[in-house]
Amino acid sequence: MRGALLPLLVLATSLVPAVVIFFLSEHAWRTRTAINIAGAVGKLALVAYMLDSVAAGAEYELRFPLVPGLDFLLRVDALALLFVTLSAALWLLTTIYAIAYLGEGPHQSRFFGFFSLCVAATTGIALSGSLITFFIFYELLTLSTWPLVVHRGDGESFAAGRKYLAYTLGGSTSLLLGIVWLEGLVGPIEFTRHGTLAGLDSATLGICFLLLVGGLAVKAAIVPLHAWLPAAMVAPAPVSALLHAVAVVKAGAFGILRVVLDVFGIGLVQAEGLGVPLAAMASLTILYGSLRALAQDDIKRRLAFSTVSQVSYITLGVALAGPVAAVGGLVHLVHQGLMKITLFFCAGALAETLHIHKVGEMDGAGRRMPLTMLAFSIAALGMIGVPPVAGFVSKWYLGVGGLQAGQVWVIFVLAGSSLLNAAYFLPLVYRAWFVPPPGERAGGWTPLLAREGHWGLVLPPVATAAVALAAGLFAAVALSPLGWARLIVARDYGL
Amino acid sequence: MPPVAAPEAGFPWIVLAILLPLAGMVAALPLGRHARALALLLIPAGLVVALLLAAQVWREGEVTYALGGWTPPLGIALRADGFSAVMVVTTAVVLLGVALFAQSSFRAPPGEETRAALLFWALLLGLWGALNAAFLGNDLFNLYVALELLTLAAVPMASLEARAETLAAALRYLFFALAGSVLYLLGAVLLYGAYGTLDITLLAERAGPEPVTWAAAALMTAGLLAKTALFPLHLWLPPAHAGAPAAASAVLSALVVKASFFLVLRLWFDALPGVMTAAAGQLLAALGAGAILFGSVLALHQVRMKLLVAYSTVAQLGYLFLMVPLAGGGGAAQPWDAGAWSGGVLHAVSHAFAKAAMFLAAGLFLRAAGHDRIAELRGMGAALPMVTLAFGLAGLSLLGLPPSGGFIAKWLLLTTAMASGQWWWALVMFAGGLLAAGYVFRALTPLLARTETPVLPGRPVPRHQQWAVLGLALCSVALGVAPLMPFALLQVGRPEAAEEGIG
Amino acid sequence: MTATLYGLTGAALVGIGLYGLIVRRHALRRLLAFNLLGSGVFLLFGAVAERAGPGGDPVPHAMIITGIVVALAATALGVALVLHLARETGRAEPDPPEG
Amino acid sequence: MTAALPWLALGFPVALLLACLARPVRAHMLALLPVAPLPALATALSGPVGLVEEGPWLLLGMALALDATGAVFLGATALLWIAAGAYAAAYLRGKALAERFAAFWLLTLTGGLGVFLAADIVSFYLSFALVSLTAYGLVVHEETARAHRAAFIYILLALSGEICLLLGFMLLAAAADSLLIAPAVAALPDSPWRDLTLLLLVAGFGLKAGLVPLHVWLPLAHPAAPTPASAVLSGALVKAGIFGLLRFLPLEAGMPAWGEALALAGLFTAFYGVAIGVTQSNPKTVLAYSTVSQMGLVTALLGVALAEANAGVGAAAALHAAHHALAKGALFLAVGVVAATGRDRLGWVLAAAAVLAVALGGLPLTGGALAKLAMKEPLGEGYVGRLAGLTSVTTTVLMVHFLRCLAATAAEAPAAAAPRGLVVPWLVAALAALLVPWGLHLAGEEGALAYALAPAILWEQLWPVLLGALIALALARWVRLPALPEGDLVVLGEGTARRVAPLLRPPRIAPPPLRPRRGLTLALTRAERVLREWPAAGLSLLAVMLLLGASVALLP
Repeated sequence: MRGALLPLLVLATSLVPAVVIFFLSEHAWRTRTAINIAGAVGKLALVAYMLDSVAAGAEYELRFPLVPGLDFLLRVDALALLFVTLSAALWLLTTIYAIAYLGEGPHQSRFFGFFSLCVAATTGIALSGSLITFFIFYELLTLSTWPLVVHRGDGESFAAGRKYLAYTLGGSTSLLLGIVWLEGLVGPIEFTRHGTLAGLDSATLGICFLLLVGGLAVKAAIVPLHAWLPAAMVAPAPVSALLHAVAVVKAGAFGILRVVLDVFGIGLVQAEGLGVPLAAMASLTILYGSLRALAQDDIKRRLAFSTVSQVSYITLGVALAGPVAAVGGLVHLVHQGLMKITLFFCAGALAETLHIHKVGEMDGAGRRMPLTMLAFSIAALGMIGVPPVAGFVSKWYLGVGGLQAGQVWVIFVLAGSSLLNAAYFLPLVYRAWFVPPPGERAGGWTPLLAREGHWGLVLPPVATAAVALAAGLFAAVALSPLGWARLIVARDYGL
Repeated sequence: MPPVAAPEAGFPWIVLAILLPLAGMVAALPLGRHARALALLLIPAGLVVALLLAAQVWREGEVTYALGGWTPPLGIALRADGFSAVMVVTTAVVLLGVALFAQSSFRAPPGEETRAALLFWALLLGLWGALNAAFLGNDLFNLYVALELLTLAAVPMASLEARAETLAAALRYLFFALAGSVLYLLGAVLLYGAYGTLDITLLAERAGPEPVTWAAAALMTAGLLAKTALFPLHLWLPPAHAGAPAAASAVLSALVVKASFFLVLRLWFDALPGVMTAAAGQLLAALGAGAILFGSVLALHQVRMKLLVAYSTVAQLGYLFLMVPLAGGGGAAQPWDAGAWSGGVLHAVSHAFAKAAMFLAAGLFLRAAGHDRIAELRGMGAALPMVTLAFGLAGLSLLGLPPSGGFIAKWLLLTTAMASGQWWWALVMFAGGLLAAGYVFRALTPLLARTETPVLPGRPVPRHQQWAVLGLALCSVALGVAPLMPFALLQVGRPEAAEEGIG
Repeated sequence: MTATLYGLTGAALVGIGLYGLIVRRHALRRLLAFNLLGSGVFLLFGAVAERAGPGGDPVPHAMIITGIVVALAATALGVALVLHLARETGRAEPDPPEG
Repeated sequence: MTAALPWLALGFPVALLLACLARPVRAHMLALLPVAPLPALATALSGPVGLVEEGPWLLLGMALALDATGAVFLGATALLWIAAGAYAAAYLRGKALAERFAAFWLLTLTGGLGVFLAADIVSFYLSFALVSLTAYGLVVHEETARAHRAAFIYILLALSGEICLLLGFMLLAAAADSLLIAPAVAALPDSPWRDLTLLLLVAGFGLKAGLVPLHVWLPLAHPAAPTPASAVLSGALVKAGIFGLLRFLPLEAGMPAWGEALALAGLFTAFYGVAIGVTQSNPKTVLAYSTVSQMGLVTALLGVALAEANAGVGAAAALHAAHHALAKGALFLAVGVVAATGRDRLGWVLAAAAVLAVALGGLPLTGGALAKLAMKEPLGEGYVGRLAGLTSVTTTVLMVHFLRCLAATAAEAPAAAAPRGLVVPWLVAALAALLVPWGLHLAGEEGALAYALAPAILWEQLWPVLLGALIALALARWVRLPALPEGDLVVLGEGTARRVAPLLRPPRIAPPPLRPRRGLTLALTRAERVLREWPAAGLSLLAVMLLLGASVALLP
């Protein structure tokens, strides 16, 4: 019984705060903060407990029939836990950050309510054990994110919100069509029952794969379905962090992981030749996103296009359909989250504290906000793939995995992407550290002038950057993201 | 012969469900300003009766009751299967919400004019009785009476605010509804002439495919469609529903149109399953598809919120008719039987909750802002957060997105459509969902917009009204979280045609 | 024979009533058309009852009476609405003039 | 204890850097610079250690090792790092941004030492990347326009080099299915991607070592950095490239074609560096070109070894590297010393610099001579060997040119004296440059001393130096050389880039104008108006009825 209760508890730690916060008065700042933090810490504790037991081979399951044959199914397996852990940890930090970022702004109950709901949906996505449960939470995520995207309530936000909805709802339609089609043929699809699709003909499989992955690709921001993501960067920084690192984009990528690994199965994907086109699309996205990022002058837009590029690494990893590459994709799910959230935290802090929004305004930022920019630099270097930051580990596994899967071109995609990443990240780092701030002579640096923002804006990025660094430096530890990804792949491939 | 419930087989809740409201209506008329108190007393009681009836159906299976002990064809029978029970309970719950909402709008403090208040509560009770009669009747003529009673209660309700345009709308409504009733009656006459009975159970045994039944089926269906406002017969609905007071609109849109839909299903699945053809099913579904697309696009371009909601009703009614050709489709891969039928009915139920909530919410915005022009409702979300939330939750169900009753319903319909190879209906449903997203979010967008100065409601909005709206919206969501109970109840006494299909 | 005559008359009334209901703009005319339509149906019902044999079938008779009551109520409601409308607008045409 | 030393060597600088997060430590950051490489020196002195896999939880499973060659590289560079560190402490005292410099210094140091200690590919790559990227901070440090330009070109090429290496390493690891360097290199000749791997590796390492035409960053970056940084860049960091080639070329298996190509490239670089170098006037730039030339020579040596499957070439290369590191480092430091020294005291400084400089050309009895001696045999008697011998002449030419340029940069005040903080580290480095090669040479086979002192050998080494000096003087006297820009070829590249860049900028696409109402909507709105007409509604009712009737009656 406790086994069945745990997934529900994990879900409840963000769902219950969400509901409670909705009904709190706008002025109940202290209560709201307490509930938020308590939920986040509670979730983290539960996740930590489960990490330990799942590593030892335990699996939790909660089944609740909605109508006969349509089960609401939560399952905790290693892959689910990878995502849950990421979202739980980043939720805590993002909450701290958001509390500091929003300060005294209006509509906070609404904001934090949907914020928690968003995380609940993400948790649900991670824990769902069947396609339909996945879809339920996937949609919940779409809807709970919209109010966050339009939180500023101005014309630009609503335009972004409209774009966001148009894309994501279109994507969900495709996804639902795919699910309905498949389930119409073979009945309910659960992630543990492999091989249910084996009897279908190639055309149906191909179309359904296209529908499912095409639908998920919207959230995963695969070109040409990515346009909502850069538009959505008008949202407040914590929301961007959530969109780009924790929830939305990740949900899409995670969905693709599930579809490839657990719905179709690697074997079927390979046999039907579905992996290579997907890998090609992912590669195209990787390069296109980077190229577009290069041309952006707005820091957050640049980061947004960078996400477009980086998230496709995850897709690329699973699409290559080899164990090593899959490890690369899986581990990038975590690594990208850590690094990208750091970047967005920092961008938000820069905007809040120094009113820096454009690349050209970054001059000397490192001298004025050394800790923030240190975190930023670590994350940026990680994105480029510089060891020992986590991004390197992902790239290494993707490259070696691609080679072992016989796809030599992959390493050139990685190389091109790394160069482009460097080309759009390094100028920021360079300006921050090696160009004197406006109004200061070259070569002058008085550290006393440094003025970091509120501690709530500094601690989260520093923490995530430290974790990103540690994830790369201690990658070989069993409980590191890499170790966990290896565990997943070992179990999935029956190695 | 169908088994007739002996009086001692169980308490006749089925009779009480009809008698209670009708008696209430009669009693309300002389009560004047106290009609409200009576209604507020009766409606919760009615909910209890409805639940007891449902429990009876759940425990004992289909409940039939011969009025006065006379069995058909001589007597008149009432029958409650799972479908009826679900609808009766839905009605009671929606009415409870509406009554809670209306108890302050339609009250007549001593010294004030009582006409509107008396009329509203009396009509509400009458409408309720007519609805229950329609859901529980097993005799086509009885059903005709129920339908007429419904019309006679609904039309004045639509014109409670006696403005020129609402009066005109009500008249159009009345004429169209009457035309529909007459067509229905004509069909019933033909059936009686051919088979000598109007009892549904007996008809199902006797009626065969021959010209008389064909004509009767066509007449009755067309008449019922006119009352359901299925595209292209929807002309009367938007002005009538949008012009009525919020509480009235909610009842009209949520429940009244469902009664005639209910009768279509009774006719097709229970009374004449052998007569209907697959082609007719496709025709009905085509009209439904037309309604979905047409209604949604028009809803998308409405300037006023209540009209938007009304056109959304036109669209949502379309989904109900998609189930007709899908029933019996592709059950092999699915672990459930009669998916499309159950899905259609669940859709009717969840739409009832959602639409009631939406109309009430629209009414509150209208009350607070003094108008319901969508673009000018900026900042209302901050002023009425709970109502906005309710509007959003109800919208969830209309979109067919989880977690909501609308999603479960749509899921059942979709899987059947795909499994039976009728993918085109699935595409229509998808398109409808996207369009619904368009109009729901178009309405939500200005509500959530941030304004320079906080918007204050022009007239205060009582808290209990907000709770009533939210409660109804939550019902539609709850149906998506725990649909198992209504789903199982639906299967009691399910017509065979629901599983095997029509034609 | 009477049954057939009833039936034919009823059918004719139904036709006329339908025509009037569809074509006429004035609310009172429509109301009258509806009553014609209703009467036609009742006549048909009478014919059906007649066919059942000598003495006829009592059930249709009961139904016709009920139907007449219902139609009466509907007509009353209609007239009330028309009066109201005429008082508000000075016209008895429910359709918006621009169509 | 010895097993822990390599870890200490790498961990110590990092620990010092972390300690600098504390404000009191940060105040004395510069003083840490000469201390940081001490454990590395101790490691090198304690001699080779086998594979140490004590870090399986680090990176992808980190392993360190130190063989004899590595020990020489490590020891020599550690010495240079110590000397340059002490020099930097004095050089930057009280200057702005010294803390930033120190931080980058420590990071570069860690990477520079790690290259020689890494036993697995990932650690090697990490170290290499650390060197390449953090050296940027040293190059750009002065934030002048020149420094910015040099640093930009440096980082551009360094990143390209990194990418090449990363791809090469991926190919290597994927083919061998091992992350340890030794088995991976052993498996390289059988790899399906052998040539691609070699190409990428040679490009990556060649870039670091300044192999023409990948050398363009070097003459820009080395002079642009503050003097102590120049010393380590040119003395220690380029060795990472050479060491990389030594480690990753399959010298045991041998590859004639690749070896020959590499040897030719190396030789070309050796002469090219000199040819461009003599046209320069900035002493630091001349030294940088000299480095290019010298690294070309070693590359040629490695090429020959690859062609002939001579795995024993490591000792010779190490000896040359040790000498070059210390001598070149000391020469760079000398530039700073000279700049602070007035004409009155210049004599002995120049004399010492002259010995160091000409030692690079192989002046007998110096470390340079021993290095040339060691390389003589592996280079062989072929044309490569003979051409390599000629480099003694050309190097001397360049070095004499350097001394002339150096003399011109003395401080204006005739009595100015370089502070002790600069002079002492410089002298230590210079002394080490003379003594360390002897130590290494004598540690070799018996009779090494006698061999090195044999008159024939001495003469063989002396005449090229004399010839070179004569040519240099002749050049200075009679030939007017053109003044080529620093970084030669890079100017072409920059010009092209300037012209191409605007073309790459994406064109601005104006958003399409919004159409007020789309056709479908308009049509539907009209249709609705028609349907709402009463007669239309009535007719639709009839139509629906008839259609239903027809479909029930006529269709199945």
